Amino acid sequence: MPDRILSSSAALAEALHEEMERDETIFIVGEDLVAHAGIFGQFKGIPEKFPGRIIDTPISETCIAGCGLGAAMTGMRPLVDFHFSDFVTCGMDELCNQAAKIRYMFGGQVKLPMVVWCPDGAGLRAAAQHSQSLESWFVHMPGLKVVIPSEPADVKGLIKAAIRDDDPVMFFQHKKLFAKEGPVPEEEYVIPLGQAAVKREGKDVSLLCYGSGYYLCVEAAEKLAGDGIEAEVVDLRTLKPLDMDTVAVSIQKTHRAVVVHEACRTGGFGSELAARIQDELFDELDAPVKRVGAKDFPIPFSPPMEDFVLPNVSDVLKAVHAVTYR
Amino acid sequence: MPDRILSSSAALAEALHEEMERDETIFIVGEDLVAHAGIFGQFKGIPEKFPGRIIDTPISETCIAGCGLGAAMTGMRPLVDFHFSDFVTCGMDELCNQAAKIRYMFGGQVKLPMVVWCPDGAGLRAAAQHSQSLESWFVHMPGLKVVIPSEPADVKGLIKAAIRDDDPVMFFQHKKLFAKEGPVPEEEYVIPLGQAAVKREGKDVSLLCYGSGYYLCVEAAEKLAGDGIEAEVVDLRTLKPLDMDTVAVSIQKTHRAVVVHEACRTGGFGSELAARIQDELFDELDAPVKRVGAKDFPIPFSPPMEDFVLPNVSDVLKAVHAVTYR
Amino acid sequence: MPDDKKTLLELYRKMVAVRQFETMAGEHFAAGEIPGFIHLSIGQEASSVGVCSCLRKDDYVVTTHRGHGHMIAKGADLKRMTAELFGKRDGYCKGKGGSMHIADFSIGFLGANGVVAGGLPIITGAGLSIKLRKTDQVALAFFGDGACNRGPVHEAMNMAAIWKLPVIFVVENNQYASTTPMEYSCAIGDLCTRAAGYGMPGEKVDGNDVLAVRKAAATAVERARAGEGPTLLENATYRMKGHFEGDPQKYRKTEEVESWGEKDPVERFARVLTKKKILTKKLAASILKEVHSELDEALAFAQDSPFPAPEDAMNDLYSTMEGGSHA
Amino acid sequence: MPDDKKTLLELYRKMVAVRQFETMAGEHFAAGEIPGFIHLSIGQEASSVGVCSCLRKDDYVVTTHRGHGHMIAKGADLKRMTAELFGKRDGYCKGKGGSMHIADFSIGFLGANGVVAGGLPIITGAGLSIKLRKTDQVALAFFGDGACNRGPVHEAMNMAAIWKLPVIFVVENNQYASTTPMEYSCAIGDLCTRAAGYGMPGEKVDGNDVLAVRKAAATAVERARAGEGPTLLENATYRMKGHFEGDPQKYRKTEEVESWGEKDPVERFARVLTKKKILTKKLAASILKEVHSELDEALAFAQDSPFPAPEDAMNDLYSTMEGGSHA
Ligand SMILES: Cc1ncc(C[n+]2csc(CCOP(=O)(O)OP(=O)(O)O)c2C)c(N)n1
Ligand SMILES: Cc1ncc(C[n+]2csc(CCOP(=O)(O)OP(=O)(O)O)c2C)c(N)n1
Ligand SMILES: [Mg+2]
Ligand SMILES: [Mg+2]
Repeated sequence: MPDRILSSSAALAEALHEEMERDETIFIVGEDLVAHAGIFGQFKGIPEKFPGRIIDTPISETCIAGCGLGAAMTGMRPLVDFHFSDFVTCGMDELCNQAAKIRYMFGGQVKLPMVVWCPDGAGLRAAAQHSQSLESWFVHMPGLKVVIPSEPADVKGLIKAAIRDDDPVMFFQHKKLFAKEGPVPEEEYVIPLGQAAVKREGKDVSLLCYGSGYYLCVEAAEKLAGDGIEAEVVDLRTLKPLDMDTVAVSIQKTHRAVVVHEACRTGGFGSELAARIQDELFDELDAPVKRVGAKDFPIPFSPPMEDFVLPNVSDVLKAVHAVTYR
Repeated sequence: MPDRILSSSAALAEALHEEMERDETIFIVGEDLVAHAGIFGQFKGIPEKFPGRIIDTPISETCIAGCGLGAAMTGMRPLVDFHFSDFVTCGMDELCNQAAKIRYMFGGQVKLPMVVWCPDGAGLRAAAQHSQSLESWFVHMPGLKVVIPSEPADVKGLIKAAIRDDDPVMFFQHKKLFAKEGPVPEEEYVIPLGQAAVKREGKDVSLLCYGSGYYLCVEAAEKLAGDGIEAEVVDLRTLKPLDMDTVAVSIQKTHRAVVVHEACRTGGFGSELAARIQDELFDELDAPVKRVGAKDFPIPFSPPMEDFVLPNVSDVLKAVHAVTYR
Repeated sequence: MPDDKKTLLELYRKMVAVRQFETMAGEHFAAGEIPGFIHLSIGQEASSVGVCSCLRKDDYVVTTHRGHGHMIAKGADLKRMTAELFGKRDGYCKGKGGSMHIADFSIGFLGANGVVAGGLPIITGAGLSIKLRKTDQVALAFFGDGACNRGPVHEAMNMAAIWKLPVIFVVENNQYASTTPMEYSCAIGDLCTRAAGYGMPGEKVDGNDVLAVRKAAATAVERARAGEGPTLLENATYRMKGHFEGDPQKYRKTEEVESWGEKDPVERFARVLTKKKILTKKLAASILKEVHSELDEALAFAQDSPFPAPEDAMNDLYSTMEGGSHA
Repeated sequence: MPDDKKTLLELYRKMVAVRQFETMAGEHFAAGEIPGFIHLSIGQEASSVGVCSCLRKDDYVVTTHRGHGHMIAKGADLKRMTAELFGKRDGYCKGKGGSMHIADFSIGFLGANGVVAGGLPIITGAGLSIKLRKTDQVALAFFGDGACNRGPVHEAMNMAAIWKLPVIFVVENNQYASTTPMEYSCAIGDLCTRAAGYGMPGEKVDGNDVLAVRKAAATAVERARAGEGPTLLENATYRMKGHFEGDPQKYRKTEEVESWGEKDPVERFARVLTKKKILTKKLAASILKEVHSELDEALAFAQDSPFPAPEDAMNDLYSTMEGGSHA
């Protein structure tokens, strides 16, 4: 059966339909979901198909997060829609002091099957408070898992794994990728958390990426191929658990690595990954691990400035040239 | 004039007395400050000396943070006491979406002279929700500065710089260090933000640290000296701005580095610093940069487990041996 | 507070200015000249103008994502506002903020906010600052019915109440928070009843009647200036356009929208003034013309202003950054 | 709800158990056997016992940093509780939580919380879960007067009210939040008046009268089970000890503490029962003895239980962690 071409929104909706059909403890809760089936149309058909299982809330991010947690503690499997990832700032206590710690503090008495679903990223001229990529905060928080798909097929397989997982999962999708299309298998499949995908093979440099960074790398790899540089593109897909084995195999082949993400560079996930690579694979490296990320500024509103702050393909190329020059 | 021996609490109180005397726009706001002059006695004498300028609040961390910000925007110079750094989770929107961004979003129209003062760290058997070191979240947030003193003299000089700074400064002090004593100069001095201090010279390895990590390094350096290894101890003191020059000079001498902090390892500041070092000083390194931090778990309550999760001197020694072995 | 002819006409002129500004913004957004997204306050002009008519230039105001009207009513320069919405260099924020993050500190306008209820803790701090500095300013926050359900609103009201801060909380209950009707997210009829839980006065006002709004606001401002503490005003109104420009609006019926259209605050005030013989058709036309010519100027200014240079993104983050690198 | 002799004596026994547990905990904390810090509920036994007497085993409860009483009243095992306070392997949480983070899911006790008001959003979620699962359980949160000033309380009450969730909010107004008197942080006399702002019933109860508490709680529980929505109960009480063990307590006068000592809820209930001829000196002594022997057992259990191994710290974080490393 050939794969259909679906958008990420459609892939997400399809997965949710299948999962909600399968398991009636799954429900969706968040702001302004029902009337328009989610602000990105990501819950298309769900209000009609599963009335009462997609629930509009007041604007109360703190309580929404805690509400998901309380439901997860008592037999349900909530997907909490955070509207914009920027607003996780309003639920950090619930996510980091409660959800991340409760199972541990209570000595493993309880499972917390909860997905915190956050549209993130910039590029929509939405300015500083609606454009952030904050995943590295959660990577630094033991007790949470962090998943960031790029292509529609990953969205479908990973959301299923996240929903079935018994731990709290932060699930980020880039706002600009909802409409982006790609092939999505028709049959049932789950992409286990903690499995990176080598999406393009190459021997000269490893491009380690996720989310919107993946598309920058794909484009960069094309261009590099023209210059005779074969870049391997590793889509990490989940940052925690992290598939360090796949990363290591790639670097053992290429001996050069560039980490690419949209989050700002300082303290971003690229720091963690670069730090680990140089530690664990020191003798394999022929060049420093380079990090490509947004410049360390809030996202400005005006297009020329926003474009300037965000990482782009030429940043990736520059980084690759810097590491392959040696 | 010989330096007096003061605790960090006393050093902080002294600096605040001097600053509040000097500038009447400075005030302190937070929970339960007046009755006991702060839970660590850190504001000793201030309620008596400056009545009305140290203000008790209801338990409302969100509004306390925003309140400091609003006051800073309108001509005051607040020091916001966050009680325990763990509760920054309740003010993340005010700190990260507001304080960090407002000057920038508004095109530089306003200065935000605000210190967010947070006692952090573990070791008091206070368990998961009262023991965290969350500084790396703020390092990842453009618009904030991050200061973490270790010794009492640093506390005094750095809090003065933080108070006089026109940008929002996150100021962390480790709870276990309040009672720790050290020499503190009598005369007026300010330690500018962004200046690390080489507190012990050595040629074999650079120990890069801050806060409680500093004391681990000092002890480790003593021990290493016995083994004939001369460790250089660099107390970073401020993580943003970061004094990369001092770090570079040290590594150009030692060619080996270990970053030590109490925050959990994955995504901690050690990741950022290690990533930068391997990038900027790749050819100087004779070994990977090692990171010492807490194991990636919430802080457990029971002493044997808490001690196990926290980094200790032998972790530093092990890391040093790993990098000096080569 | 005098309500002489001149004052009344000035209120009217301001309402027309807000309405026309919003209309212009909607058109240029549709034309693709305004990046991002914008939230218009058409239908809520009586609230913005009525409230701000009671404020001095040195009083503080914070607003929301739907703050153009408040900013104009507080006395902002239309040229720099328009340029900011267009993302241009001569905008209030040099193009860094846009519609949702615009401010003018020279008139005490401490900013719009992209985070719902984000301004409430800030205005409480401004109120505390006024108290500490012992001036007779007041600090006022506009926010929506939806915002009322966020915790910071609760914390701010309580804090302002216990310290008797000179803060005025103005909730513009326009019946919806994005797609969510107020009755869904709140089990009580009137949001102003929450004031009692903090020990402050709360009043519901016909938010489409500029004079009623002005009267209630005047009382609240007086109270605040006199050191008697905060007030909660609920201006009952309606947003006549979508939540954002382009909103499919599946959540409300055309009849509802139309019925509120009949209560249009600008037209309504025009009728009042006409009846009082203060406004004539001719005068109305000349006011409109005046406003349009101001807006044309603003528009030309915005269109002529260059975009910021890409590297301008690196300015304005820190006031001082010495002795170290931040990146 | 029957208030027969047996029930009344059981209430009394529970109150004594809480009182003695707390006293024991205080002593062993002072002796250095309990790590960290603990917050005792001495003086608040009528609230914990009165409220929980209306709950079933499968009902949910969350509490605060001051939750020993609630947990005992909900039916917890004293042995495992004590062991947890001591940081021992056989504690409820294997020593990972301690006094401030203790839970027993087998009796619906969803946990203490080290974050003030941290339990409120959680209990709202438990309430939503009950509604979705269509059971007749209820979900109940204990919290303090100080907690009332935090935003999550506001959000939780509103959400529970609009969805008519089976949630009971019990604020134990013990007059202080750490060093801060309730009158300082709240401009109104009664916290329960805030209920009106959410459209739910609010009631103030003499929180040192176990039967009054029980009566009010029973009504609230009934309402909740009947699907009629949440209630806010304010139990007016007093903490007779410091905020935490070791608190210098500079913020309150000895006279105040002593005057509340006279209203000691345990003694008071003893007097009531004595008057009703239900309790005799002899019976009281035998109950105390029984409680003490239970506590001795619990203490021995805790003292005998080994400390966790250091490496035990690596268990219980994730339910599943495959296919990747998390560190
Ligand atoms: C904390 C937060 N949550 C959600 C949003 C998304 N959002 C923007 S406006 C809005 C509705 C606000 O409703 P209301 O407060 O009534 O103001 P109105 O739009 O009606 O003026 C929502 C949900 C946001 N910006 N911030
Ligand atoms: C969010 C948060 N802020 C502050 C604290 C510190 N703290 C612990 S208990 C407490 C006072 C709580 O008062 P109240 O809610 O009245 O409960 P009580 O202690 O009187 O039982 C404070 C301020 C905390 N644990 N969490
Ligand atoms: Mg509204
Ligand atoms: Mg209390």
